[in-house]
Amino acid sequence: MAEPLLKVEHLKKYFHTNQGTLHAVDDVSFTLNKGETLGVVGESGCGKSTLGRTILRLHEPTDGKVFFEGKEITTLGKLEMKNIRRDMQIIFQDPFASLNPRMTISETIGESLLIQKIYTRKQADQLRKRVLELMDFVGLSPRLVNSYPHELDGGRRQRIGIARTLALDPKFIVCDEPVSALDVSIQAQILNLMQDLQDEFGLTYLFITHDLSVVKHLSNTIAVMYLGQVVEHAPSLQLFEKPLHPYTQALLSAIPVPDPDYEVNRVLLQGELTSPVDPIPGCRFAKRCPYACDACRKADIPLKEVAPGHFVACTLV
Amino acid sequence: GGSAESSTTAATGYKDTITVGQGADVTSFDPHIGKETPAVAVTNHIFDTLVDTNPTTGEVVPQIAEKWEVVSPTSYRFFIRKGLTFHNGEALDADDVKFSLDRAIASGSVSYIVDFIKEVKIEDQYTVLVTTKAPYGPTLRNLAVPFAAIVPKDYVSANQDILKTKPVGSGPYKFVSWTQNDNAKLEAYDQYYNGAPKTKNLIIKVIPEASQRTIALETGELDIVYDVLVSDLKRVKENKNLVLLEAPSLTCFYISFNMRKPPFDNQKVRQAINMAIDRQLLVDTVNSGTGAAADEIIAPAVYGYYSTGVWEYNPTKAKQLLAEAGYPNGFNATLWVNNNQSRVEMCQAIQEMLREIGITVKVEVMEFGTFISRTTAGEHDMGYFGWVTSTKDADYSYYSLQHSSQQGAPGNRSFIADPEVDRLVMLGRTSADTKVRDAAYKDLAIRLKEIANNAPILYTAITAGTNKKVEGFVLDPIGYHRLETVKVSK
Amino acid sequence: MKTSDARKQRTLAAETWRRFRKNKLALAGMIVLITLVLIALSTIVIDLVTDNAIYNNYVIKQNLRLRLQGPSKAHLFGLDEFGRDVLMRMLWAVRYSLFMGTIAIALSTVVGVVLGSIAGYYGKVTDNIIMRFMDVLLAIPSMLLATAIVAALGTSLTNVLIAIAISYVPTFARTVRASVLTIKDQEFIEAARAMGASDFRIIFKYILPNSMAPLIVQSTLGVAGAILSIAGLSFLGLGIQPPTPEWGSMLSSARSYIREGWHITVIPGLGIMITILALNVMGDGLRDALDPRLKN
Amino acid sequence: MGKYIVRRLLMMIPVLLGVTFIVFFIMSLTPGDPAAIILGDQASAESLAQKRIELGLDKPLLVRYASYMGSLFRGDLGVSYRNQLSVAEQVWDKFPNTALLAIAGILVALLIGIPVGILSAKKQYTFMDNSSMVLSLVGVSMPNFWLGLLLSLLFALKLGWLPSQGMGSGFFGLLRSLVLPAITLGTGVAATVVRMTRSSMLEVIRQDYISTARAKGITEKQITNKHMLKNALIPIVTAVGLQFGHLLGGAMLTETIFSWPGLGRLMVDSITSKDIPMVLGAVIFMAVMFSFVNLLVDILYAFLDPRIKSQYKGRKATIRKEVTA
Amino acid sequence: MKTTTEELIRIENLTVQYETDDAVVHALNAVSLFMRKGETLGLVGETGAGKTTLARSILRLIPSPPGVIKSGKIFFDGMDLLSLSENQMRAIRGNSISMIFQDPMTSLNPVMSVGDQIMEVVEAHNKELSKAEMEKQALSMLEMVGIPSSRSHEYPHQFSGGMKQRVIIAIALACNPTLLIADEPTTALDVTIQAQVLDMITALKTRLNTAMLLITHDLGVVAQNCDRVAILYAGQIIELGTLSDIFKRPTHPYTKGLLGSIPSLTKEVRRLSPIKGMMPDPTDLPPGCKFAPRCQFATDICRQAVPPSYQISDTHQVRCVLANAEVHNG
Ligand SMILES: Nc1ncnc2c1ncn2[C@@H]1O[C@H](COP(=O)(O)OP(=O)(O)OP(=O)(O)O)[C@@H](O)[C@H]1O
Ligand SMILES: Nc1ncnc2c1ncn2[C@@H]1O[C@H](COP(=O)(O)OP(=O)(O)OP(=O)(O)O)[C@@H](O)[C@H]1O
Ligand SMILES: [Mg+2]
Ligand SMILES: [Mg+2]
Repeated sequence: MAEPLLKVEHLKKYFHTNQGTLHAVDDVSFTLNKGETLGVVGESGCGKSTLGRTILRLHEPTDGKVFFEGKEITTLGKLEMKNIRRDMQIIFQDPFASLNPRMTISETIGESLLIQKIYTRKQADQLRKRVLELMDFVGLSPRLVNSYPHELDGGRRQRIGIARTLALDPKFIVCDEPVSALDVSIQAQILNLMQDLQDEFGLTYLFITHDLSVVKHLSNTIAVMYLGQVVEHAPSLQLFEKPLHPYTQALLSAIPVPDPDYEVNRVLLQGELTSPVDPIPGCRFAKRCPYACDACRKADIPLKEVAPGHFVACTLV
Repeated sequence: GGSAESSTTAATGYKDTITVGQGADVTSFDPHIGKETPAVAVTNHIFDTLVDTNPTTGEVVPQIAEKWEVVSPTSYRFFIRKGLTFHNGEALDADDVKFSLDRAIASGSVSYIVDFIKEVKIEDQYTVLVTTKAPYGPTLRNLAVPFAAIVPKDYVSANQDILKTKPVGSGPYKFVSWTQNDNAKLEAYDQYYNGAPKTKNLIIKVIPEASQRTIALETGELDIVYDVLVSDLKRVKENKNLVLLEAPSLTCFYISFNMRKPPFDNQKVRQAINMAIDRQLLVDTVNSGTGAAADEIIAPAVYGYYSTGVWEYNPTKAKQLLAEAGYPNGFNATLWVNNNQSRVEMCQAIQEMLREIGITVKVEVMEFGTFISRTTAGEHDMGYFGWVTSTKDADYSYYSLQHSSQQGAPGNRSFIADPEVDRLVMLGRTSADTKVRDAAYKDLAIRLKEIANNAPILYTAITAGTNKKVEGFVLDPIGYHRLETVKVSK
Repeated sequence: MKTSDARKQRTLAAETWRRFRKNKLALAGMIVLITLVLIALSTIVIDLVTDNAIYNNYVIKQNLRLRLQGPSKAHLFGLDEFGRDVLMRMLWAVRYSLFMGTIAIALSTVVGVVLGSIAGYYGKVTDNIIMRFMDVLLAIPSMLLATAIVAALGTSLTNVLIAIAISYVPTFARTVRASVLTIKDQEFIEAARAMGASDFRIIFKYILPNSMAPLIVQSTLGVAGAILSIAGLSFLGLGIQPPTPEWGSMLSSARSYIREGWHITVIPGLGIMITILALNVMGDGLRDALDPRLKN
Repeated sequence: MGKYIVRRLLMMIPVLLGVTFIVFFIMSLTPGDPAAIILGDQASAESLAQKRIELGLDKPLLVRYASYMGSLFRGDLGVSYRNQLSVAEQVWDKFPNTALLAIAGILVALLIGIPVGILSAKKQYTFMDNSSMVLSLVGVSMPNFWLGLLLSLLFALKLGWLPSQGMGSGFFGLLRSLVLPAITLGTGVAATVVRMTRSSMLEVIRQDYISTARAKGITEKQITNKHMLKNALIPIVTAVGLQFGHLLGGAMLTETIFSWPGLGRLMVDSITSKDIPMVLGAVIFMAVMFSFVNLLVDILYAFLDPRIKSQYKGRKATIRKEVTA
Repeated sequence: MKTTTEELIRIENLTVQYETDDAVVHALNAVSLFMRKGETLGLVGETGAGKTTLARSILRLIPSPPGVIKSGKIFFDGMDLLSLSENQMRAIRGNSISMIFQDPMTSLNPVMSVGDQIMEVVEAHNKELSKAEMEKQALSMLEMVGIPSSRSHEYPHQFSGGMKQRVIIAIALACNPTLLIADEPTTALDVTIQAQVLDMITALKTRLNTAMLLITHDLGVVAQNCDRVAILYAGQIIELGTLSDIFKRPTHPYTKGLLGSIPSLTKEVRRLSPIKGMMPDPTDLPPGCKFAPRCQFATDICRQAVPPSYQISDTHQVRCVLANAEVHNG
């Protein structure tokens, strides 16, 4: 059953800015099995979205390799890449910005089918049928076909985004904070929907979020990112039960639990996420880490497998 | 004022400054370069010529030369006034005269006025002998043209370009300053041989918008304006505080037909067009009643004018002539004109008159340089031209405009090449005998009317508006108005 | 921005129109412009039907003896400096004044859109080359550029059009480029790329439709500017050739009669003013109506 | 910042090269023979030919351009065809007048534009908004030269308050003569300023920090001046900078109407007389002026907006500007 | 109910509408609420429920047009705020009642140094102080929220999000307000920063004995920071009670649904149980219970008239007919 679908090796994405080289994603490796979900969590600006986009080659990687179904896609030409895109899709965070405001719902959903030439313009009837079918999947009423995105609320828009993605029958979907812009009750609806779709189509998700509680019940494994690097990578339950990296611990303790009786054991951090521009070697978390020692500041700390499938980058373990 | 040298005017209730407005700026203060009227209207006061013409009578009078004698049909002796000095103190003598005339002959811009001269010989410090290449009737008049100005030899030899911006002459006013596109300031030259000018300072301002010039006159910002806009004439005339001066000019406006191009190679067509134009109506309306209908391309005030009578306005006959010429339904043609508003308006009115006899005319307005070079090349059907006989002598115009050797650039833009015309032009040109000349010009006028290579339209009037307080201002028919005798009461 | 199912669904155009309509001033401007367009079209039809008879006998027909006659029953707007009926000329001039501005701006919009979207989308060297070229054009004052071009090519209707069009290209290129730059980074563009859409498709189906708003506004205001530029050229003697009626040249050739026959300057002047005012208020109205930030 | 300015100045070089090339090319297309223009219509064929050689007109266009650029790099703008005087001197002579007029025009535009724009924004969609917008638009809707004529008829002729033409001398004389041309020139730009002010005020009004300011309990006047205006000014400054080009163009007409001895008129005269060296000289000068104004705007921008100052090291600032423009 | 002496603010039947050209948004519908001195009341609701509107109404900062306070009273320290003049109201804003807005990124004026922005509020309400004293107070506020006073001349863009929010808190607390309204003060921040900021606010408010109206949609934040909770739904308070009332004995079906929608860190839930559908359009509210269209227990009574608020315990109020039944049934 554990058959790897996606393999990422030493992936790097640097941006050249006026201030210097920004290490948005810095040497990230992992394997993701078919039908499973990898949750990627981390603070704002730590490189989660960049990771997702670089895997899909929406950004050209600076270095490293991405294998999809055993095939290296980082070297593919434009045309081959276009074909691969059918299998690899993305759902965006902002349901407002990710839909073309000048296209109706059905146009938006049908667009990918037209681009990938699954249907042509002449097959309008079939196209329409397929669009309605997809809308039904994601729970959109058929009478919305000709509406424009601005007429709809965030939850429905996010459903359109999902339908658009599903249209191509992808195997792998990067979900870039698909629910963080939504209200809790709507968020729960979408999360359930995504779970259902995964069950039904055997989808593989790379689920990006900054909200640990969201990924907890969705993911098989979770990767915690800090300033472009993965600091801890473990099966979901294990991570919550036994977080090893101080940053993971702080993150977990900072989450407000909706239970007045819950004992809060804050690992309070000093300061905030620093700039990923030209980072100095050493553990990037050292500045805020309550346990940091000289060893942490000397050189980059590699990921260590401390238990089966549980990787941590910390000198303490 | 107040200084000892200030002229008498200050004390006697007169202003010490005259402010004059004209439409364009001085292009160059070098009299051998800047020959446009606005330039001459200024440099005229700085430089004198050997002889001068009286603006009212037109007769030749002494200036730098106090007298002269015609030694032979081809040589003239001039006696230079003694004791003349230039504004920089240099003395003026025969040396300067020879230098100046030679310089004018060598100048690309103005040589045509003086290139009849074969040689200027210095006989003594105050006598020069001018010999011409051939007998040349208009010699004296040409030497009176401001382009034949006498300039200081030493000053100019040191720097040939100096006159462009720092002119020094022997005229009644000295140059003070020039702000390009704005004004030129002159100051009275107290040692002028004819007595110091009446007013100490002269400011000549440039106001390109004609209507703004009138406004400035009305508001009192200007004492005198040259070339009042025709549509403003009435207003100036009726204004109690202003005086309108008007005199026949030496300018004629005419249409040249390009005789090299059909259908204008057809005499009947040219006559028909002449007959289709109601010149008096144009004068009365478009020109607001100033000026006069033209019958020749030289104005009545020019020596050698002979009246052949204004073309009869008869559209019916014109149509008939067209039909005879083989154009019963008319034809299409273009009429070119440079971008001067009153000229364009005139062309528009003519355009309409020609439409009545079936000729569809397209008026094309172009900028002057383009207009001149394209008509020189003979690209036009018809062109609307203005010509000033600046020497006040018929030869100046007839030779340039009608002689077959002068086709294109020199002025003959109808491309007429008629042996009889050529003969008569040369006869008038080479004879010093007024009787012979008179007869030649009469015949020529009659011959030209018949050929109808041009359609003379109108003689303009030269106009100026002055404040009522201005005294002693006399119009010059060419537009080279002199201000040394003018004073403005306070 | 929560719209329930119950609320009537509107297209974007309808939404814009609804907001535009609220602005009475802009609406008035639009009515004026529609009227002008109708006048222009009907005079064109009249000319076709009557084989220019009206044009020849009323619009360019002179009556020099009656020149500058003031407004009367027979001639509501009076007669001009050639004794032509000012009202007729005003009406016949609409097509030149309005359509010339429109055509010139249409030309520069097309060129500007192509250059601006290429520059904005591809960025880097392409952007640099195109925008430096635009900078060059922009560094020459547009009126001056137009004057020089007309002086070079000669005064004709087409040349004036070309001159005005060229002088407006940089403005449009910049506008388009700016909105392409803002839209380019939005997620829906990324979504299209993730689906494998080509650059061409992205530019034409995603970027341009979304940058229409500033473009429409800019064009409306551009037409106003173009009409003024044409009038300015007429003032310098480089505009439309006589006797073709065009407001700018009517105004500039009548300017020396401003005190003798007020009507012949004031009427074309007002004609231009009202048209431009209408374009301006409509442009402003469109801007407000199209600006998503002003929604509701 | 210093580095940035140097970079911008260097960037001007290719732009100016382009400007010279385009203008040279266009002007050379103009029909008409410069030799004939210099010598006038009665010059002989020989002297014309002589003059043409003298001017190098017998050489091909590119050669002429190269030799022009050659002397330009030596700082020589050549001599005018029309009056054979140094172009540089004439242009330099006229430049202050045009600069003065342009600055006065901008001032007029700002004096009308900013208050009206603020009023209009604060009372959006009211009668006040509409009427002040229309009034300010009336100015821009009038052809520049017509407005100039009407103004001088009214204020110079009818009322006799101000001179109708020319450039007065002495401080008050100058000031008086500046009023009408500046208004004529400024009203055209005023509408842009009004518009810009209005929309950027509207944008600022909706910002959260205005709510924060209100919640502080400070007065409305303080909110307008300290919070709204300062933020709204930033895009206005850019707009005004860009308008400078229009202003220079407008100066061509205004200067003619009011006999103002500036670059604009010099330019009109030179274009119509095909005085290529003069046109080139003046255009180069105007382009330099325009580029400098834009540079100035960018610097000013940094002073108004502390966010930009830190970005000034590089590209981002220019991108921002393009976006807001 | 507690004695009125402790009471700080009492809102009665506050109704606020936004009257746009084509529709009327019923943002608040007869909201009644009170707060005691020093306590923290959490106000929870989905987007568009009317939370911000309520907060702004207290300060009378509803954008108008289109906002109109239709009816109701707001008593603050015994005064009816809605009847004060604009000048009197201005003296209260930033002084005895202050407000923190949601987005720290946009709530500070970008062209004014942070020190000046704090100074401004001090200056507005302490006219008697000298410039130096004002400055001292401003700087001490900055220190109090954990920013070195040496950074007072810096501009907002030089600060991180969390620091900006601290500056905003410094502004809000600069004049020792008795009531602090915090409108989603940490929504835009990362969890670790959120924890820091919330801890700080709570510490400061306790120290200054300030009451706080904490607006949020995060029930976790409420559970850890508030004394009492009000649940707002479509412009109505549908449930109000102490923390344990709401979290241990949620009564309104909406509150229950809300709690069921949250993925929990502590419990193992494979599937969430969210409420179906979404909030009704505030321009077109159902006549009866606003929640009825989404409520699985809704009956015809619910759809006919707005249910009254039932006091089911001393501290616990619920606007649901089922609650009434519960009360009656025991
Ligand atoms: N196109 C780009 N050019 C330059 N820098 C970029 C670009 N895209 C992202 N970055 C920078 O890379 C870093 C990582 O950004 P990224 O968007 O991946 O973060 P994130 O974890 O997704 O944050 P968030 O939670 O806010 O979405 C940030 O510092 C960001 O500023
Ligand atoms: N200026 C306004 N004009 C018109 N309607 C408005 C305006 N401000 C708010 N509304 C409407 O009033 C209702 C309540 O808005 P409010 O901002 O109070 O909600 P909220 O609970 O604060 O939401 P959020 O969680 O998104 O901040 C919403 O339907 C909203 O669309
Ligand atoms: Mg992201
Ligand atoms: Mg809110």
